[in-house]
Amino acid sequence: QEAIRIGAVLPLTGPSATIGEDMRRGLQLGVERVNANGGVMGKQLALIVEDSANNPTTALTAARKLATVDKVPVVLGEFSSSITLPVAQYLVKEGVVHMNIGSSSTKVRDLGDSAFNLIGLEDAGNRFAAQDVYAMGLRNVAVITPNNAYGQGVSHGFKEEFEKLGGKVAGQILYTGGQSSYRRELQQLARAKPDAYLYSSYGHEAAIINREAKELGLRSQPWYAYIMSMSVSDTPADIAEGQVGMELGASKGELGQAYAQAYNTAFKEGFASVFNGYAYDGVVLIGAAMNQAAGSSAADVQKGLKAVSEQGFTGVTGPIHFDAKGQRTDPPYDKLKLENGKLIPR
Amino acid sequence: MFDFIISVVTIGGIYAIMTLGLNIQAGYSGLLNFGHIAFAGVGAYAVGITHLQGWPIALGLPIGVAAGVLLGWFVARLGKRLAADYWAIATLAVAEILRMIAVNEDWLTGGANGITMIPGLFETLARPWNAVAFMALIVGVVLLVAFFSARLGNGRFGRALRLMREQPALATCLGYNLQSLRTRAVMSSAAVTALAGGLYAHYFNYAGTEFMLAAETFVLWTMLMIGGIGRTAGVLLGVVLVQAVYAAVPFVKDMLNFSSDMAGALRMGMIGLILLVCLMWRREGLLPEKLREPA
Amino acid sequence: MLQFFIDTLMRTSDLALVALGLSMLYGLVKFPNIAHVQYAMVGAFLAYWLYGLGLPLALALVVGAGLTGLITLLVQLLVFDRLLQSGPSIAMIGSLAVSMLLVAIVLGVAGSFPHMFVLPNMEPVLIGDARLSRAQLWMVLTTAVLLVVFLVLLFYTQAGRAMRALASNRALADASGLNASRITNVVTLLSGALAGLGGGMLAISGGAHVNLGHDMLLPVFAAAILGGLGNPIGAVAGAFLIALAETTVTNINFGPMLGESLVFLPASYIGAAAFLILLLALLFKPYGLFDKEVRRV
Amino acid sequence: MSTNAILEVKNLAKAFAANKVLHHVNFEVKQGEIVGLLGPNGSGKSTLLNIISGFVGPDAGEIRLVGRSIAGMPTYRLVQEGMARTFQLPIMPQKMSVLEVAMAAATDAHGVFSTLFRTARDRAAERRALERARHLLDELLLTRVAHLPASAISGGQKKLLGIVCALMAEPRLLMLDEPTAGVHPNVRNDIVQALHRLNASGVTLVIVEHDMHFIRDACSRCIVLDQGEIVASCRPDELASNARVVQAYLGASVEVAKA
Amino acid sequence: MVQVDQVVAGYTRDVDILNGISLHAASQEIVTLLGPNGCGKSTLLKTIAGYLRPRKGRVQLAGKDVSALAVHQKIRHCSLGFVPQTENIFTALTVRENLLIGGYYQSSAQRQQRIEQLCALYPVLRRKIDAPAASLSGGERQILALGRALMPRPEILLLDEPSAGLSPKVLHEVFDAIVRVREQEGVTILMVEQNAMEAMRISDRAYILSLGTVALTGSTQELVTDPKVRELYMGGRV
Ligand SMILES: Nc1ncnc2c1ncn2[C@@H]1O[C@H](COP(=O)(O)OP(=O)(O)OP(=O)(O)O)[C@@H](O)[C@H]1O
Ligand SMILES: Nc1ncnc2c1ncn2[C@@H]1O[C@H](COP(=O)(O)OP(=O)(O)OP(=O)(O)O)[C@@H](O)[C@H]1O
Ligand SMILES: [Mg+2]
Ligand SMILES: [Mg+2]
Repeated sequence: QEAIRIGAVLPLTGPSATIGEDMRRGLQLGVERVNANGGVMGKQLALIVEDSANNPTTALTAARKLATVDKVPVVLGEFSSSITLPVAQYLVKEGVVHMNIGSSSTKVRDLGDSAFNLIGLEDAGNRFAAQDVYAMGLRNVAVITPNNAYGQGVSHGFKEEFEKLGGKVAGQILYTGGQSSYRRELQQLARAKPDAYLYSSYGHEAAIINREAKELGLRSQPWYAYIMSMSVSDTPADIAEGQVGMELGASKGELGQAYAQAYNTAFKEGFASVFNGYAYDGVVLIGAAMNQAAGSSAADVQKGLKAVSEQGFTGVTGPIHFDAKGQRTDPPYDKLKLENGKLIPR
Repeated sequence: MFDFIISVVTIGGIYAIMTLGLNIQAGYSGLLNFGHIAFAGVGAYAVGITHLQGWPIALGLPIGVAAGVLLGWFVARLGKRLAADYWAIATLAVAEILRMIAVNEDWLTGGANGITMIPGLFETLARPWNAVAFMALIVGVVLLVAFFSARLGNGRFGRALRLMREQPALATCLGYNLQSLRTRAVMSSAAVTALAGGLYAHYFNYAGTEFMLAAETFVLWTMLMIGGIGRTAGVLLGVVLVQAVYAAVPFVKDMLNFSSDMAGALRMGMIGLILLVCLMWRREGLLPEKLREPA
Repeated sequence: MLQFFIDTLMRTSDLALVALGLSMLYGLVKFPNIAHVQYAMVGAFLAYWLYGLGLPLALALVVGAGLTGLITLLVQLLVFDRLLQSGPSIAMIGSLAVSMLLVAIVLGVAGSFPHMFVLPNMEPVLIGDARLSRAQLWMVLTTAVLLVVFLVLLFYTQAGRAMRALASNRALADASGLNASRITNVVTLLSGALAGLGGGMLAISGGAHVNLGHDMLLPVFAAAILGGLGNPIGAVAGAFLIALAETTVTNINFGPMLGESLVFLPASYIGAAAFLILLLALLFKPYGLFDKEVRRV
Repeated sequence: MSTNAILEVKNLAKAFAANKVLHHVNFEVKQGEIVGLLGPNGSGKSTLLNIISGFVGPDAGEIRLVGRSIAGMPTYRLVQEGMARTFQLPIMPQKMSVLEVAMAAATDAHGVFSTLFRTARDRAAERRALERARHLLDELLLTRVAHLPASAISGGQKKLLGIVCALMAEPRLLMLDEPTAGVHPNVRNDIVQALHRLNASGVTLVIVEHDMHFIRDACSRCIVLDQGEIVASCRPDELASNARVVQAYLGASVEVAKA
Repeated sequence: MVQVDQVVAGYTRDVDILNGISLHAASQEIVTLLGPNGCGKSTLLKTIAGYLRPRKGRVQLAGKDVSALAVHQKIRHCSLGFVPQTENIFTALTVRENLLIGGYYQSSAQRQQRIEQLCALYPVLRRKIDAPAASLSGGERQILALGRALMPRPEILLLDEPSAGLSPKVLHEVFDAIVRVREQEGVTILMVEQNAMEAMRISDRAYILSLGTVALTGSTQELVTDPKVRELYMGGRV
């Protein structure tokens, strides 16, 4: 009995490999879940993951393979907007369904009919963070983010939203990833004498930033982590202790707890980011959509997704509903803080 | 499968054009350009910016080639007094600086997001035929470039370049203007490579900064060295092989049923291994440069 | 100002050991070994692993460096010796392949998640008004001591002289009775160990992760080139200049000049600054800043 | 100044750091002469050649080629003006055959477009170069090795190949740096013959040499350089009677010069 | 001291440059090799020194078969000195360092003393002692190369065209110094020369090679006085 195949393109090597691997785990758990529940129309669901190597050419070749050789009806992924966008563009042109589980560029919205999006895009995230920071009474904030599509989006967007509220962004730094130290960037920010810092960063880079911020004595001001689980994943707990932050809505509720449990048993460690939850939801949703439409073609998936969303679907990241453009309405965000070495809601 | 093969051939063809371009510098003239991808990047961004600015898209390629040639002129000037290794790093530096400009100046280049929705060529044709037409175009360009680059290498210009490559002092003393030779070699190579970059942008409907990473230049170098530097047939063979490996890796992974958490490691490892085996087995490349017999 | 200086020194020490080894080995084998930065990555993982086994941190670093040296030597004997017979560019591409293999192996064995050293929380040291961590202080000092040792070794001992002779003319070194391959092996071992140590020390603050090598490729090469390839001391000076340029870009306030309070060059151009310095330096000193070689026709 | 001087050197000076290699060097070479440039090791002969051929810049002084000042002119321009030279220590390319190196010495018509489209000009230049290269290689006994990589021929043969290259350019003024060091004595005679034939066809020659036999057979006049200055300018057979030349240069070999 | 028996050797697998060549040099003899360009003289020296392995035949030094030893082993253990024809100095080092490397296995006192001796023998070296070797003129290089090889007081010296590029006076001096070294230190010398006239003046015997074999051999006296030899092999002079 043939399995029904779906595809994913993820950064399994290169600078975003950590998150790529985290997403892959989510997908894997999702497939296991669907199959444990009886699969898709009585068949097993199978997942083909291709490496993008953080390179658009490789990613597009991988997407092409998935679309034209494996003939999968739906492809999930990438993480970097600069790769997700061309890949999704191609997939939509081929009529394959694309499911965004990692990129937050607002351009995701205009990809076309067969493009769906599960996560909150940067404009929503920025608005959420700006309101949260403002509500905490902070008015003069310095921002440090990586110099890529994501970081640029956060930095510019946050400033815009924050200033709309009447706050002031004292300094912005787009740091170049992969350096051995960010002391100099941090010190430049400190010269602006902000009353709080907002940062967003990937695992080990954030670890350096957090450690050095502490060494430089900058932690006497509040630190706000944007996409907190990603930002503190590799930082020793005693260093990040006391930070606050926001998060793309993470796994929550009973469903979420069960999922976190499953993740823990499968991989012997906690989440490395929130993205695995979206990846998991993506797969489960697709399984449901196929069952709903009773077919596994791209058109079926597209139809099924709409239908499932109409009926109301709850994933580990909360209730999922798509608007007419295939975008998740009211994508969830959480407010978190790090206390006693644990990320807890605040 | 058919579609996939067409796309592999097309991408391979684009890389072949760039590698043939690199061969004019590295193979014929012994100029170690580690920033070669910058020429392609300029070509791609020229097409992208033409699109962004709303200029007639047909202007993209010519603008790209012109900009590439200009960059080539500049880079060659830079090499006036630099020895080979040092020039190599200088070119790398130029490429990195250009990439950083592309990342940071989003008013011009779309920033780190890159430029999307660049129109393709032959989009009016029906579904498989537009891809076929594009492939035919690329294959045609590859053949043309290969033919001309072989001519260039075997002819009097190529001979001058090769003498410069091996014994610059002797070449000077025989009356060659090394600076002019170098400039012309780099500019020809830049023109070809920028063209390939422009075609890339049209093909992928996209121009972005990841494409300009130093790693891409190393891919070109790999193709060049595996096949046989300095020899057109060798270069083409190298491109075919490397492209075949790149295209095959996902299938091998599926075939051997590797779990997907090893997919990334496997991809890198396999390419590295194949490259290494090739180099160890045929050290001069598969088709090494021969002594040329003047006809 | 003191902080500025310390920041510069710290970035220097991040790059210096790896660049030193790279440049030293280049002198003998005459090809830029791209895999060299990956040895640093391997060193970082070995140190992490040994530390995890319960070795004291310093010992873990040293043993890790030694093991890295051995691996480097092994690769040199198995791969590069053979590739070098057909010229430096082949060897360079070969080093790219080795680099990919090393990354793939580490990725396969250790995965892509960074491995952070679990260290007791150390209070920063205050030097004047400048702050740095104890680990970093040790790192800077270790680097400095090693540099002095190598300086003496290279320029004031018969062994260092033999090394330079070998670099200059291998066949003639043979004709002077030097055992070229043994000297090369020793140097390879040393340069690998230096890279391993450099990587291990980096990992203390940033963790051991697969991209550690790749991330330092460009700055390390820029440093080695800036100082003149094959000139190990130059490489260190090159690292210092790169660090200086980067620190300047991020930390010089142009505000007072422009009549505003705070105006900085955009930090996103920090890498570009290093490369710009490199370009300028090469334009005026085409063979690196510390080139003393006489070239005549 | 005589009107038929092809090369005039006036007050030339050059120092490497503290080492004053040349100072106040004055001499001229007339059209059609074969001048030997002699001097002890390290007296600056090669440096002088390097300066005249544009590889090294002088510190002071003037150089005129056929009456035109050429100070600061790059080497390739000088070659266009009809000057050619060889190197004392020839190093030859690996991936080019001897014949190809010889052909590369013909520098006309090497443009990108001319090569790309194989114009008539390109083809004609190629034919001419091939004929001439074959002829010259034959003349200097290199035909047997014409198809070997140029780096794989013996030391002496490289020297000869260097001369072939210089001749390919059909120069007006040819400067040879120790053309016969390491060349077999029999071939030396062939070289002398070839140089005389060349001279008869109007080429002026400047030859740096230490072989007194060769000097005597080949040169019409000798200039002797010592401690950065010209210390003698005379016919070869007069050298042995010049005390300064004997003391600085010939030493116990004075007999040879006399013979 | 040096004994070469039926040696066949070459650079590439398919071409033999030496075709079964045999020759010898007795202790403290000066033997000169003559022959046209490209006949294999340098190749022979390189084979004796160990850069090339004989494909057939063997090489003996001081009675020991050393065909299989590597260059550095021969230099060190067989008391051999070798001056190649080209690239015979370390251009990246100074003159003094070149000499120091020559005496790599000596004690530092021995090295100092030997450098003093050599500087006395060749005054150019003293004048240029701290100059970078790359700056030396052709003739100066030749002398430095010789000095480097003489540093460890070798018993057997292989010289490839030691006189190339030397001015007549220095050439005389160098050759005299070679003779003196032989007399004072008892060195056996095998040298390749194109300057047949000068070489014959100081050597005891000579071999004339042709296409990788010995075409003619004899004492210097015999060869120099034979008009046919002079015509064919020495440019009709001497
Ligand atoms: N680039 C340089 N840097 C420093 N010194 C130099 C340089 N070139 C030449 N010299 C010095 O200048 C002097 C003259 O050198 P040159 O090569 O002109 O001598 P030469 O007359 O050709 O000698 P030979 O007959 O031995 O070849 C030498 O002492 C040499 O050391
Ligand atoms: N590195 C090499 N690789 C291949 N062939 C070589 C190499 N060196 C020399 N040969 C070949 O070996 C032959 C003999 O060369 P060798 O150098 O022994 O000549 P030689 O007798 O020393 O001549 P000369 O007097 O000109 O120095 C040459 O004809 C050349 O073709
Ligand atoms: Mg000279
Ligand atoms: Mg020889």
